[in-house]
Amino acid sequence: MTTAVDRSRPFSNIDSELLLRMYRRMIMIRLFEEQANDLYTRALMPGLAHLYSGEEAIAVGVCEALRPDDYITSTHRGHGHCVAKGAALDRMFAELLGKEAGYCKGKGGSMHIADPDTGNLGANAIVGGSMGIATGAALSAKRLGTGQVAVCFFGDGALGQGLLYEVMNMATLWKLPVIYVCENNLYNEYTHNSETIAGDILTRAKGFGVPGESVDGQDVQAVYNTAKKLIDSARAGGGPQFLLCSTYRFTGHHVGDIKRDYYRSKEEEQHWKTERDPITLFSDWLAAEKIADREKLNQIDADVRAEIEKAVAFAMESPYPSADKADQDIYA
Amino acid sequence: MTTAVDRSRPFSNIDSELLLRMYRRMIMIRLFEEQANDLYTRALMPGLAHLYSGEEAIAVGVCEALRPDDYITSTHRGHGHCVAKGAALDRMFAELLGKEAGYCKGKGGSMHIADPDTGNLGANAIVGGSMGIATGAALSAKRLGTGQVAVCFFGDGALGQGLLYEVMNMATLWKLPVIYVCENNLYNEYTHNSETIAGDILTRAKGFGVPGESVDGQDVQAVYNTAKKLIDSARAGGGPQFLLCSTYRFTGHHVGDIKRDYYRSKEEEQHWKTERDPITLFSDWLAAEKIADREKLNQIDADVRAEIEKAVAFAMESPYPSADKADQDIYA
Amino acid sequence: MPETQTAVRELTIGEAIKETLAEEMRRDPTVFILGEDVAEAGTVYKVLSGLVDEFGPERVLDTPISEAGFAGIAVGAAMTGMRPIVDIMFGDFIGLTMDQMVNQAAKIHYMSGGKWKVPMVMRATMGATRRSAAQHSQSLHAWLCHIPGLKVVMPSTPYDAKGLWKTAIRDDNPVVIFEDKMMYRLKGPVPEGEYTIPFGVADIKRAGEDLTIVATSSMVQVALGAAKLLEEYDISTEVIDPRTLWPLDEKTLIESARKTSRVIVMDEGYGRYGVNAELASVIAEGAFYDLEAPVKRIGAMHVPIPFSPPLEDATVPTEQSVLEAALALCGKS
Amino acid sequence: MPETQTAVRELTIGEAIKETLAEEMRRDPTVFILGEDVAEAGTVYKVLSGLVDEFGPERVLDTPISEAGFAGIAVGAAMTGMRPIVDIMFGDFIGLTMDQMVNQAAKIHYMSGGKWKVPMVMRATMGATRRSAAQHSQSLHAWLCHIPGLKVVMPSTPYDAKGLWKTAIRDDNPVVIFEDKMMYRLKGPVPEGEYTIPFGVADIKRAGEDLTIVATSSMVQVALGAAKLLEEYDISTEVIDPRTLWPLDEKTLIESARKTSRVIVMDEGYGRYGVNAELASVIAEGAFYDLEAPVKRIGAMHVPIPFSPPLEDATVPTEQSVLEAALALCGKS
Ligand SMILES: Cc1ncc(C[n+]2csc(CCOP(=O)(O)OP(=O)(O)O)c2C)c(N)n1
Ligand SMILES: Cc1ncc(C[n+]2csc(CCOP(=O)(O)OP(=O)(O)O)c2C)c(N)n1
Ligand SMILES: [Mg+2]
Ligand SMILES: [Mg+2]
Repeated sequence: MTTAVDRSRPFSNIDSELLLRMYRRMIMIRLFEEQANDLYTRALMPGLAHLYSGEEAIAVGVCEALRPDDYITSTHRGHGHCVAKGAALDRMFAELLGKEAGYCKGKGGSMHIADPDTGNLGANAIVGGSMGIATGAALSAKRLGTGQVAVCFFGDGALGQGLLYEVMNMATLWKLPVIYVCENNLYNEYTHNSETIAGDILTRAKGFGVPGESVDGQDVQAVYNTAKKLIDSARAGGGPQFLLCSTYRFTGHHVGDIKRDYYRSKEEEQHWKTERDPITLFSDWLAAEKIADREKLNQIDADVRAEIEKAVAFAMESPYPSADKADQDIYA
Repeated sequence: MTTAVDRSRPFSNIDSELLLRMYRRMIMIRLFEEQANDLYTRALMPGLAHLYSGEEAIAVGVCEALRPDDYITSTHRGHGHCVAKGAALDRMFAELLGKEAGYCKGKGGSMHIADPDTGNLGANAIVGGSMGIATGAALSAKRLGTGQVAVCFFGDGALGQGLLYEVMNMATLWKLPVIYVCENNLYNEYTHNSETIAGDILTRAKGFGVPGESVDGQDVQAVYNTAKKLIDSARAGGGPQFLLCSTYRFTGHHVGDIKRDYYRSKEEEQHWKTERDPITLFSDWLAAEKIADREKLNQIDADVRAEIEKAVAFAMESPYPSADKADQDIYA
Repeated sequence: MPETQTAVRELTIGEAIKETLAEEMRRDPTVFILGEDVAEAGTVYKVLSGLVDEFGPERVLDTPISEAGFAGIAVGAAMTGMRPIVDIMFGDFIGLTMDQMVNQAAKIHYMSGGKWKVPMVMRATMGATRRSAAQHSQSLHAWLCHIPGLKVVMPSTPYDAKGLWKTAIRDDNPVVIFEDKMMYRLKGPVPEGEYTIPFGVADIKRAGEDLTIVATSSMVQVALGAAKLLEEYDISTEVIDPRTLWPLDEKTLIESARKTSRVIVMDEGYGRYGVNAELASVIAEGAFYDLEAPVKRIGAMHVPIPFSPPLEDATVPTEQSVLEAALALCGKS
Repeated sequence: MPETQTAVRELTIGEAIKETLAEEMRRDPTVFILGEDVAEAGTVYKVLSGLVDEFGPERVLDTPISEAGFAGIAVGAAMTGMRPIVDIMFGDFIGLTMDQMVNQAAKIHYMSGGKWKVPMVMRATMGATRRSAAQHSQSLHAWLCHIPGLKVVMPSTPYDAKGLWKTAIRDDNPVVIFEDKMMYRLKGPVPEGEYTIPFGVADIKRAGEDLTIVATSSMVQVALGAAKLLEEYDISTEVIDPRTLWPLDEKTLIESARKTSRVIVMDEGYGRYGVNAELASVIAEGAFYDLEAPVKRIGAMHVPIPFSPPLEDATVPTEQSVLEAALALCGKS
């Protein structure tokens, strides 16, 4: 259903600056999650941590094809979307730690980071919970004539929620500029989606009048190019679009999910990590195409790592909100 | 999408006895609704009355293809399904009037008639509300190995409910013997479904792995033959099936819906009533094929009319439940 | 308040609601309505009929039968510059929207640390005795009152309907308005001019000295009827309508209770674990030392609502049943 | 009751639930479980782990993430000969199932005039302080208590969990069981033998003379802790657990209130329009002439549940906050 990375691709239609920006964002997400994992395992991060590692090409490929003022909705596995849309790392880490300086003043946490400045309507801890929100944002964009589009990121498990089909139907009827991006990483928590998905995903979208394409979610250029096409079409009045990305989460459903062999094999994990790592695939290609030599790429890694360490330090040092803040922000 | 009545059909694969039984049932539903309309307009029937007139071929064609112990779920427009599955007319009318002798002791009324004896899991006043119930009944049939199937009747408007897609997905995953029968009469209350349905209905079912067929809902033989095929397949372990029937309601959304020209034209109504009346089409065919002469058919009409008048009289004479019954039957 | 206004006319609650929506839609282009059969049909009770002619099908938007879906779409539209009014044909269907209303609409402002706002209104019907049976007669507003982040409005007169509706549309938070389907034809004075009614301010519909009846929505009319009957027994009844259940004007309820020392609370929701329990608790706590008798709760019988007229009639409070309860409460029976 | 049993062991609530399900599934082949990650994963809290090995994937059925859909399927299966147990991973998601639970499951028996039965159990988690934020920490059981046709069960000990679960599975009506996610590891005595606990019978967890605390689920433990602290102030506290909120054992609550004349009600649901309001109303009415002070309600702060530890901790009742409320109530502060 998905096309493998096109290693024969002689040269890219994407200019080098953008290619390197995409690389930088992907590394940023990967290192962000490494830190989140570290903070969590050191019991410095409360709650749950659902890492995006392995799926970076999707958030980056899609968000780089968006305008800064376009909207996105995200999921429980939302750090990647948030970073890709341009959020500040320090305030993200602060939110993960429940600090006052966080994006949500510590009230939301990892699963609820939201940021009007980057058009992030919010991560969501209800699977499928943001499908109506993204579609509604597209309705606003159309009514207000802003030319914005809305991207709804969700996992393959969210295909189980009837809400998706209700809103896709309305999006088509009303020709709304919304792009439904399904991150199919094969699992719903600890259950393989062969147990949860019948039929065919793109046929479902088609049944509701939503044209769709599937793409290799490990190939950031493929994601970018396909997303751009769908986004441009939605923006031009072509109505809702569906982008199905095949991918894989490299770690557990959440950081605590260590013993995984009862639901997926070490071999499978190894295969994806060694053969299908979106960052390795991309850096190899960038080097092979001489868009950047190893040195340049390592420099980017180092810069990002430094940036992230600063962000973590900021989060660690910032204070918790005082208890009296608990009953503030209930009503606007 | 649907095939017109095949007037060239030289002879039917259905034996005459069954053909006449189907005719009798269709007349029974039509006359039942005439009486319901009459009782309602005479203010003898409380609440709301959603008549099935014009759609008789669907309930009859499908239910005649079922075993007596098979299950059905019905809708707010449920009198036809109830009669077709073999309910007693007198207790139905008694329920419509809110009498103690009614199927639900007067507690349910027109929109909630249910009857375990005929496998009727109940009419339902929540659009789409019975989709899970029918699917669950199919799950029981499979687990208990009874060989039963469940038929879920619903209108085109119910395609708007996400629940349908959730349960179709599970029905396919678990290979459940359930047949989803969509009665597409073009309207959701006062709104034409071109405003409410995007994409393609059978493609939707296909997207969830549910094979489907569409049929002329005004042709009882076509409905019967197609339904039988799908029912047999479901019973044989073929999993869920989808039957899309094109039809039309001859009267208002409910009896009170008199002024209809703001949402559909008199011409359209006339066309369906004169050209596409399932009973006229069928009686003409029966006569043409010499399966029954006019006299015989008129005799059936007269018998049914008499039966219905008796049933109405019974309902009129039976007493209302006493007020102290209000807080009974809450818990089993 | 009406006094301070110009010429006063009589409108039905239905007319008052439609007029308010039209005025607000003229004033603010971001206000729009979406729901089933809201456009040409003007809803099943015809309350919105004609609006589509003035504002067009994009601002009076017919939807598929997808309550969860269009509630969710409203949440997103509200966050991004529009002010949606979601029409739920029968309040019995709000169950379908509870996840969107409770996990999304009610919490987004708080979860985002006050960043995003959700200025939307949901309107739903409530109320029994229309012989609509168990799935079309419920009054489920207690569910929403229980959820921080939502506001819940229950108009009982045309005047209140207009003033509360204006406040709701201009509020930056999700507001749910419950309208008793049996009250759309109730007539009452509605001044021509512009006015709003603040949330959290109860209205004393009738002043009295001996007994307080706190009633919501259509129960206000029943309470006023009973109050009239009680005059013959020399019982002076004060009838108070909280008008908004959240925010709740506890002060007015408690003061009246302390004055009369006898209280009945009336709400048409199911009798147990409902709005009456909260109202009774607030009063029992706030007027503890002044009450002569326990606060009497009168709600719908705690049963699914039956279809048959004699059964359904037995499940709802009536002037007669309130009269009897009041006499017992005042030791006159 | 435990005395009448044979050897008594210690089990956690989680173990007690699993053992009960296993015993009932052996006893009755029509009992089966469906929900997300219930089979190999044994749910996120691992409460069901191992059941699939004994009973197979058809009786411990993994579902898609379709709460409304599989709740509806359970209703239909229950009507036609099976006894489904629906697993809702987090109680916060019941909004998705409310239409099926409230308009279908709760009313089918009544609407059909007593003809069809819906013998199903829904289990859902509740409870905060796990830093799970606003959409994974709620205690929404008040919604279901409000609906006639449902029964609502809230176990607070391993012993009660087993006895109540058995009764629930054998009940011919829809029963919803709420389990506090923070209590699965709570240990307590559970006799080896077969026993059931009838619905509608409260349990006095601790006898006392001066103060009554009526508490539900995990609040029972908080109440018992506070009761211990109150000994130092010579306040003898009675702690009562209704165990089932519907049916509700009003008699036991009222008798205790009349004896002690001072009452606190504790439930972890949102503070307003919740379970506490009903419990307080029942007691304020039934023990009106014996109460020395208003019934004190202690619930969760009426706010969406925040993520940050210091904020979340401020929203839930603690032994300390109960202690202070109790001292104030008894005039000792
Ligand atoms: C409505 C709802 N049901 C169940 C859950 C619990 N849950 C959280 S994540 C998850 C799996 C989601 O799988 P998928 O959508 O594929 O996202 P992924 O975790 O694979 O990125 C589940 C069942 C939830 N948060 N919301
Ligand atoms: C969940 C829900 N939403 C709305 C309604 C109100 N309603 C009753 S019938 C109806 C139209 C149904 O149309 P369709 O499914 O096509 O059935 P038809 O009446 O055409 O037979 C609507 C909107 C309802 N009963 N339930
Ligand atoms: Mg997944
Ligand atoms: Mg229709």
